[in-house]
Amino acid sequence: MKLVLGQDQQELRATVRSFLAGLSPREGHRPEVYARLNGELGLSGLIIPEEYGGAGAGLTELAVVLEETGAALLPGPFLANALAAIALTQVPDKELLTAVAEGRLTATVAPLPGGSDLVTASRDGEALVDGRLAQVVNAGEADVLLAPVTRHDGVALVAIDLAGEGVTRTPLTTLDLTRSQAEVVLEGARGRVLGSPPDGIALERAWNLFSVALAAEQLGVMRASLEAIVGYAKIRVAFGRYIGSYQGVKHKLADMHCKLEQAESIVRYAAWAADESPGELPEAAALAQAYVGRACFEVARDHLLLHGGIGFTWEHDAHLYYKRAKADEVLLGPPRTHRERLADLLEL
Amino acid sequence: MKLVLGQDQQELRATVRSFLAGLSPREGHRPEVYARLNGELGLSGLIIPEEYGGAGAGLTELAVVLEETGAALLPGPFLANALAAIALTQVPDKELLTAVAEGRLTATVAPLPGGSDLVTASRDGEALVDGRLAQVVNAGEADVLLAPVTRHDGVALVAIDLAGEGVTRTPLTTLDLTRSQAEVVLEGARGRVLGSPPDGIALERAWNLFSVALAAEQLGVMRASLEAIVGYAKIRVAFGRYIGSYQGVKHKLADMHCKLEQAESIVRYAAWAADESPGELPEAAALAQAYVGRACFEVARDHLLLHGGIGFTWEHDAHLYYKRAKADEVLLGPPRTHRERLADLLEL
Amino acid sequence: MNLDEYRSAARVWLAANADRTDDAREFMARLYDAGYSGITWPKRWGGQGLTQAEERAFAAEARDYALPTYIFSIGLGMCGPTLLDRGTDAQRERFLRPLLRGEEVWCQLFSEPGAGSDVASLQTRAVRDGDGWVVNGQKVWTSVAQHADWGLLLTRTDVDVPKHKGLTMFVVDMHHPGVTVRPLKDMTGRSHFNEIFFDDVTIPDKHRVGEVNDGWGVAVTTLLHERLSISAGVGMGGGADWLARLREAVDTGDPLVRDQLVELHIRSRALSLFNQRLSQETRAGLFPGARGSAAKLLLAELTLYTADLATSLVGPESVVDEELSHAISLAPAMALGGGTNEIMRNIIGERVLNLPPEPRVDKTVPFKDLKVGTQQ
Amino acid sequence: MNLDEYRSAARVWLAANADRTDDAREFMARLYDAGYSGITWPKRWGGQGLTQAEERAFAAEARDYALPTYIFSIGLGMCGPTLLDRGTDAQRERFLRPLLRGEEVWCQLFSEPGAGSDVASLQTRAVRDGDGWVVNGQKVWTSVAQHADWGLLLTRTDVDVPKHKGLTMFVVDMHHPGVTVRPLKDMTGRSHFNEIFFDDVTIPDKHRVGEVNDGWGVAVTTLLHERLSISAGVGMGGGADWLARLREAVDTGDPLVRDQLVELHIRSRALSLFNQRLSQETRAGLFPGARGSAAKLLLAELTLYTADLATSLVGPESVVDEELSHAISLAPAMALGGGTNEIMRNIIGERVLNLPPEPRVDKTVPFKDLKVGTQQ
Repeated sequence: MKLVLGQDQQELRATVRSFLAGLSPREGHRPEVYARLNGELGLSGLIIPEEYGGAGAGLTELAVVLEETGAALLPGPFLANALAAIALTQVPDKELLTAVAEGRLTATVAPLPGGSDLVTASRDGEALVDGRLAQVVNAGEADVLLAPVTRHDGVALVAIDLAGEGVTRTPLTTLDLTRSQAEVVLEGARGRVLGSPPDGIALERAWNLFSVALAAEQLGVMRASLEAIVGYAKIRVAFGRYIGSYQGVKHKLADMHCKLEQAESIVRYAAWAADESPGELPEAAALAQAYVGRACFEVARDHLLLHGGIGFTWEHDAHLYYKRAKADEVLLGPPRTHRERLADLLEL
Repeated sequence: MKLVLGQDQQELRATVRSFLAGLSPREGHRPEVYARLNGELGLSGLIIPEEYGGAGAGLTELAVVLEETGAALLPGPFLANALAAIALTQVPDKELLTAVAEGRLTATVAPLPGGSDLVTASRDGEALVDGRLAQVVNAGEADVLLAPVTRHDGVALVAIDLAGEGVTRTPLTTLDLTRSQAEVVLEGARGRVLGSPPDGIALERAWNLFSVALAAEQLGVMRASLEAIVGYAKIRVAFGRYIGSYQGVKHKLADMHCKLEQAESIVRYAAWAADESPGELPEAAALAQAYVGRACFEVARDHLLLHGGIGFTWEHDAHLYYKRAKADEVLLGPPRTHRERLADLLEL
Repeated sequence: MNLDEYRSAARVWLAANADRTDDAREFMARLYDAGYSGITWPKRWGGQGLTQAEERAFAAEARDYALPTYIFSIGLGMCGPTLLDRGTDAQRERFLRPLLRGEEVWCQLFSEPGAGSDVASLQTRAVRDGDGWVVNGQKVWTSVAQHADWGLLLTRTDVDVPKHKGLTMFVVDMHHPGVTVRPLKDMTGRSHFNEIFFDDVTIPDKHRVGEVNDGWGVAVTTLLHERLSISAGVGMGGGADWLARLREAVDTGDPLVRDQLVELHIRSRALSLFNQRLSQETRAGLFPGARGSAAKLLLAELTLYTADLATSLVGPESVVDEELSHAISLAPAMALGGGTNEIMRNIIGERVLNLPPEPRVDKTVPFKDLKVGTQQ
Repeated sequence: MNLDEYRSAARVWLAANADRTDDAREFMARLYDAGYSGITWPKRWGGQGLTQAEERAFAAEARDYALPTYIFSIGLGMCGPTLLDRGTDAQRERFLRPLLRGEEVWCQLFSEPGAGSDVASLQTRAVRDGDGWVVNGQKVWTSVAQHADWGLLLTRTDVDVPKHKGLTMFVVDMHHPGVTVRPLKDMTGRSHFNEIFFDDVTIPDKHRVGEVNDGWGVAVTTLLHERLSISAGVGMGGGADWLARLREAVDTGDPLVRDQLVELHIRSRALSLFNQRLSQETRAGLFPGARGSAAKLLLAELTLYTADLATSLVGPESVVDEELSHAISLAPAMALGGGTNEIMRNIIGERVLNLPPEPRVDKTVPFKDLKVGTQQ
């Protein structure tokens, strides 16, 4: 088991961190930023196998990157596109993988196991899909949607051109101001069946990898929140003393640090399991969402509260982290579902 | 609804408090103390109707007294005898009520709804009882045991002479050093059936009243724990300052105070419901155990921890409160059972 | 008229008048004419000269109505009482009756970006200029400032003495051209408060409240009244409402969901019974004092807990549900406004449990040498 | 011999020797003869002169055995290293080899009833008397004192200077007639520690460790070694064991019980993975430093949580179950020993997060004028 980053991973982190340093989460999706992220840094192809033009890296590297994009609250479809790349890697599709790796195309995903009422009557690779997806992350910005669709032989992953006919995207007002969602209604929308359905096992593995990827982003949100409030506690004065000198603040920050240490350990472990120990992945993935999702929200909440009144203002970034933490906590379902999955895996 | 003590109740509290002030929880059961408690103060007959020689007071008054005996960790069968008086009042039995009211006889109870495997074949008032009770509070010190017994027409409350034939009492080593328990094995033990069985409704009401009575004791344990540690925080110095001046201690004590305020409010409410609003009693009783049981343990635990090393020593009383709080928390069943009962009552 | 008669009369009046208008000023004028404005204030200044008993009786009757008196709440709850306690007769004569009649709206100007929990470290300066004063600085977290005619303004008038000893209180004309009111957008995306900028605002000395450099003493009076208004408002905790809403929205057949709803019920009942006990004590003449801070702290925690629980139970849909999104965004407000949770715990620790205070580094240093606000 | 060979040799030796005896002194002698005592200590003083790598390799192999070396752990982990760092050559010559060979047992004498978290406020006095010193006072929380031949003793030698500046460290003969060792019964009903009383105990000056009044500097060395020993021992958290035991004892068909067990699993996995990460970092040469305090704090909380959960799940039977009753009685130990949770949070806040310290009132006042211990 490997819980410590290697030299290459640390360099990757430094590169991404320095690239993101100048960006503000308030700027919305900036395609030119993504062009450089995908081009210079090659991040859209990070985990795509080399045969499809990617870098062939693992979840460990993706986790390093998502921790940084999470810490920066990078707006736009970065996570969605990464999840799509994960899904595509499970049911390899050369055309789409190559396009995503080269940054020519941005994809997003609908929730995989269940959660979708999409149906198709077709039996071959092409499919006309009907149904409604109430919430799809970054559907407004993505080119292609990957969604599980029910057909005669079970659930298949289908790629749907979001700009195509029969697709209606309606932007939603979301809590998280840095990540958009849209309703997607499909009425005979043209799609392409990926892999060799039924692909229950591949989709199950994809779901577990989503859990790890999201936990990595949450780790970044936690870390940035804690760093922000620790920094503030060193410069903000009340009653003639820096607020960080009061145990009321200091001890809470210490507890937040403890959560961060444990969250990082779990994320490193889950990413290692994804790359090196597939048998441990399901339990590690459920653990990651069960622990890190909650810890991230608690840290982001307390970081906002400890800022005092200024943390409640629109202009301060604290609420962006708080809202992202809540949105992330429920992104893959109500938190109890991860705990239930873990209980099942432990055969409790 | 009445949540504030009246003049008489405050006087009762002051009397009991001053009586208990000189006692130590380490002295074990002292019959001469009980003789005065039951004689001068008339506490054994407090809630027994006047027609049986009692004072005819309500749960509100009993709660005031139990809060004080809890705060003092009074050893011996005080709570057990009070619960027995509650049970006897539900299925009135002149002989026993009069004897308890006069302090001539000490009774205890076995858990009422279910929990007992006792059986009898008899159909009239006299019964020969067989079975085993794994844990009976103060069975070693009591004269009579009240226990639910299964017979042809359902469950009946039976009074068994603990000194009689066919009764074997084996003392148990208990966590709570101030309240004994014993195993009771009955082999053809002679008992007397009380009330007019089946008495499901009366026993259900008794159980609810037990919950309120126990919560009152827990309130006393909480209050005494908090007072002890607040007092210590004002005289103990670390790094040149009283420890109560540190927010790490002060803020925890403030949170403990908040729990105490809420616990007292709930106990007053539940006692009022017992006396004045029987329809609200079941929910109030479940609420009392669900909230106060947990709060009491948390406060007793934190009071011990905040004492530092001295709180870990045998000589200091902190562990007596901590252990009583834990024993009380599980006395009427695992804590989740109170929450489940509450959920049922709320029709959730 | 005994209390029951008073209550009956109030009930009748409210039934006939409470829903007749949305216009706040018009309604206040009618309230004043009917004798329900300033119930406990002295008759000399436009009040009714009655007791707390009548005031509570009227409030109890009014609870069923949404009276449009919000914009006057700061004036009636804090500024007016401060003038009653510490103003000059000329000030009382000038200001109190128009306030009671709904002719003039007041706001309170204490907090600053660098002085929140620690209000006394404020930096807005008032400098003597002939017979008057000139004010420069910035205030924040000011309710109803956009409607206000007058503000109760706490300023620094001496930086060479410790922070509490160099403050002076004024009444400021909110229509002065040097006063700029800017809505402050909060994390819900709405503007419940304002920022106020003072740019060479002049104030005549007759509008000074209390002695020069005794502003902290005056402010303590105001803050005491503020605390009373807040603890009177506490008790409306939303726990019970959310329980009702959630039991419809989620699957109570799931035992874990059911247990979470029980927990919400337990916490909200615990607090509401505590609030009811405090009310009963108050009615019995036992003033809760700092114990009210426990109710405020618990409400702040319950509010955060409830919004968090509701969104967690509902899951992904909660982030696109307007009501739930607003609830989770608003949830921190109670923990930050009217004293943070940390300040509440200090108050409970020091004033209820009588624990020793922290060593204070800021009570003796001249203000100009003291660290304040945000700095390296 | 490379590390793998070293490890193999250790494995072979342990397999042959580890279970051969319960006698601690005899076993230590054999350990010494085999070259596994004082692995990193200099050869000159009886050690093996090897590196941390060998020591960790041996410890890893030894983990599977219950070696009877407990009574030497204070000497080997704290007292010996302190003499290595700060003792005189004569002291090293006299004391280290007998310690490594298991001929002499050591204890550490710092804490007092009035000086726990704040060790430097201790009151045991050492007064000069000719060429030696006379000691009076009381120590507490002393492990293995009943077996000890020598103690590392921190005393006050000057009350006219601030508390950290008037301390001196000695080696005291535990067989001196003025030394009384009394077992301290703790809340579990057992005696894991002792109280030690000093009644005119004489110590020759050659047994002074470090300079007069530089005892705090020496103690810091000792405490650093203590912290290393504790964090090395952390990681054995009982969460996983309890999960296995509880899943047999309770009804996992009840969804609420099941969810509680999942929570226990989550917490115990979170901590054990954190501990493993710290170990990997250490092996990679990244010394965790004060971050180890987070692991200690989390273990203290997990221990309390686990015992509480187990008793709550089992219900009434837990109070007459010996194992559960002992667990709930022992649970506070980890939160109190080796630094309370509050001290851990201070360390994390100040040394990991670099937050500013509290204002200190006790660093400049002469000890005799300082409040210490318990007083009105």
